[in-house]
Amino acid sequence: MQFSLLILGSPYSSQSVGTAHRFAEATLESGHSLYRIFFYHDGVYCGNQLSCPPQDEPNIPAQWSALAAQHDIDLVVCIASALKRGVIDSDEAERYEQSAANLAANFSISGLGQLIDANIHSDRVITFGP
Amino acid sequence: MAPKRTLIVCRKPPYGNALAREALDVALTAAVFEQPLAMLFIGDGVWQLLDQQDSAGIKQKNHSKVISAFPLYELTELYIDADAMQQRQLSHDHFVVAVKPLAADELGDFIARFDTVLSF
Amino acid sequence: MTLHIVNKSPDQTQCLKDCLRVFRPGDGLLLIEDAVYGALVNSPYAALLQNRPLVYALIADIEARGLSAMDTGSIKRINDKQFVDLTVQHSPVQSWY
Amino acid sequence: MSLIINGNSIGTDKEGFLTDLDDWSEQVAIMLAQQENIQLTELHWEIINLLRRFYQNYQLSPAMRPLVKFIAQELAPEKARSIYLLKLFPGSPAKLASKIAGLPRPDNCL
Repeated sequence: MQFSLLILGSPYSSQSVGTAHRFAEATLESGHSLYRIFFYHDGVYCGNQLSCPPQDEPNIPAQWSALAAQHDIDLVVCIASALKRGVIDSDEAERYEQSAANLAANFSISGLGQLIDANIHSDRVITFGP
Repeated sequence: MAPKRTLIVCRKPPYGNALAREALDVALTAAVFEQPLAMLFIGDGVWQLLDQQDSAGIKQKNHSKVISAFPLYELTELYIDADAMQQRQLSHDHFVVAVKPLAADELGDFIARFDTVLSF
Repeated sequence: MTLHIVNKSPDQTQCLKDCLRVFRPGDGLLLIEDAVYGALVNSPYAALLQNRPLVYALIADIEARGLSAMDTGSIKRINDKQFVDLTVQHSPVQSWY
Repeated sequence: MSLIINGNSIGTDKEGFLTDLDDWSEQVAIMLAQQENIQLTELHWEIINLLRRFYQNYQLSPAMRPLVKFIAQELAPEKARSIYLLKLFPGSPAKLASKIAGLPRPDNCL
């Protein structure tokens, strides 16, 4: 089956981000595929590559990046949620004349249409609430 | 591909948490992409529908104004938890759009008719 | 049949109560994260959840919270892969938080 | 980026959307339109004013479909067509007209 995930929780604040990550790994281990992981609401902080956790805690943005690279999964942070929370890629940084960008590798920044598209193309969309 | 029947469930009151508003944005986007969509307001989510909201004082965008645009986006499949309405002593006159009431014993069957449930 | 996923403890939010209002015979209910406290037989909410078929709780969350040795009665403890299986077997899947 | 009007500088982003929506005036609209090579006529103003009303009512910058529906409701059915809007505001009419009308940048749906 093809899955997409909707992630709403903030990394390091809500366990739900970790639950979603374990769920993502378990879907792949069970032979399913992940079409897209859509980060919305505070979930967009998962795309902040400037996260600097202590060495004995997971680097959550890096974990998602690695999972995406390994399994070719589309990681999308919602542009409307992300920009106002200061998660921004270089294109948007230029558009809004910001001095830096911080979107983690293998994430892209895009609109809510990508969530609608994920729903169309997936057998299941599972929400991980904050 | 067959269109998927999608339900957005709104359980949060407006303003206290951005999720209430973000659910509306998902609905507006689905409408722009011409995807069939219904919305169900349950529990405290029914407070979202009140007219007379004036959010200028808290410097937030007005939730009810966005909901009042729903007919222009052809978002007309709007349902409400009749029990939650009754508990809060609300009537349809209080609401900014027309919503169809669902009794407690109808809610479960109603939800099960959809392929995807996005809950906010 | 719908799968309901609840992630908050019953004392924390209305979500378990709201979920059970729409729950139908044949639906599945999965308790994750803080919701697993509701799985205990000694929980004040046991009457709502015990002896219903198709109620599950995530093992990792039970273990993390030091509840492994406590009685979860009729509630089935499942792992992450079984969580995935539940979402395959049910449609739609609704999260309550 | 900025526009200079009567010696005052008015901030816009790189695409010409106003930084502060309160800066909008008819004169600002004329200048924003000029940047897009549009000479505003009465027919343009009709749509611009309607867009401002749309925003006042709904606090949204409309997508094409709801805008067309709103025009049908408020103006005339023969103007409620994307071809008509494309003639006045070539390219992406809802976005372009919203910019000239001093509305926020529409949420990027795609």
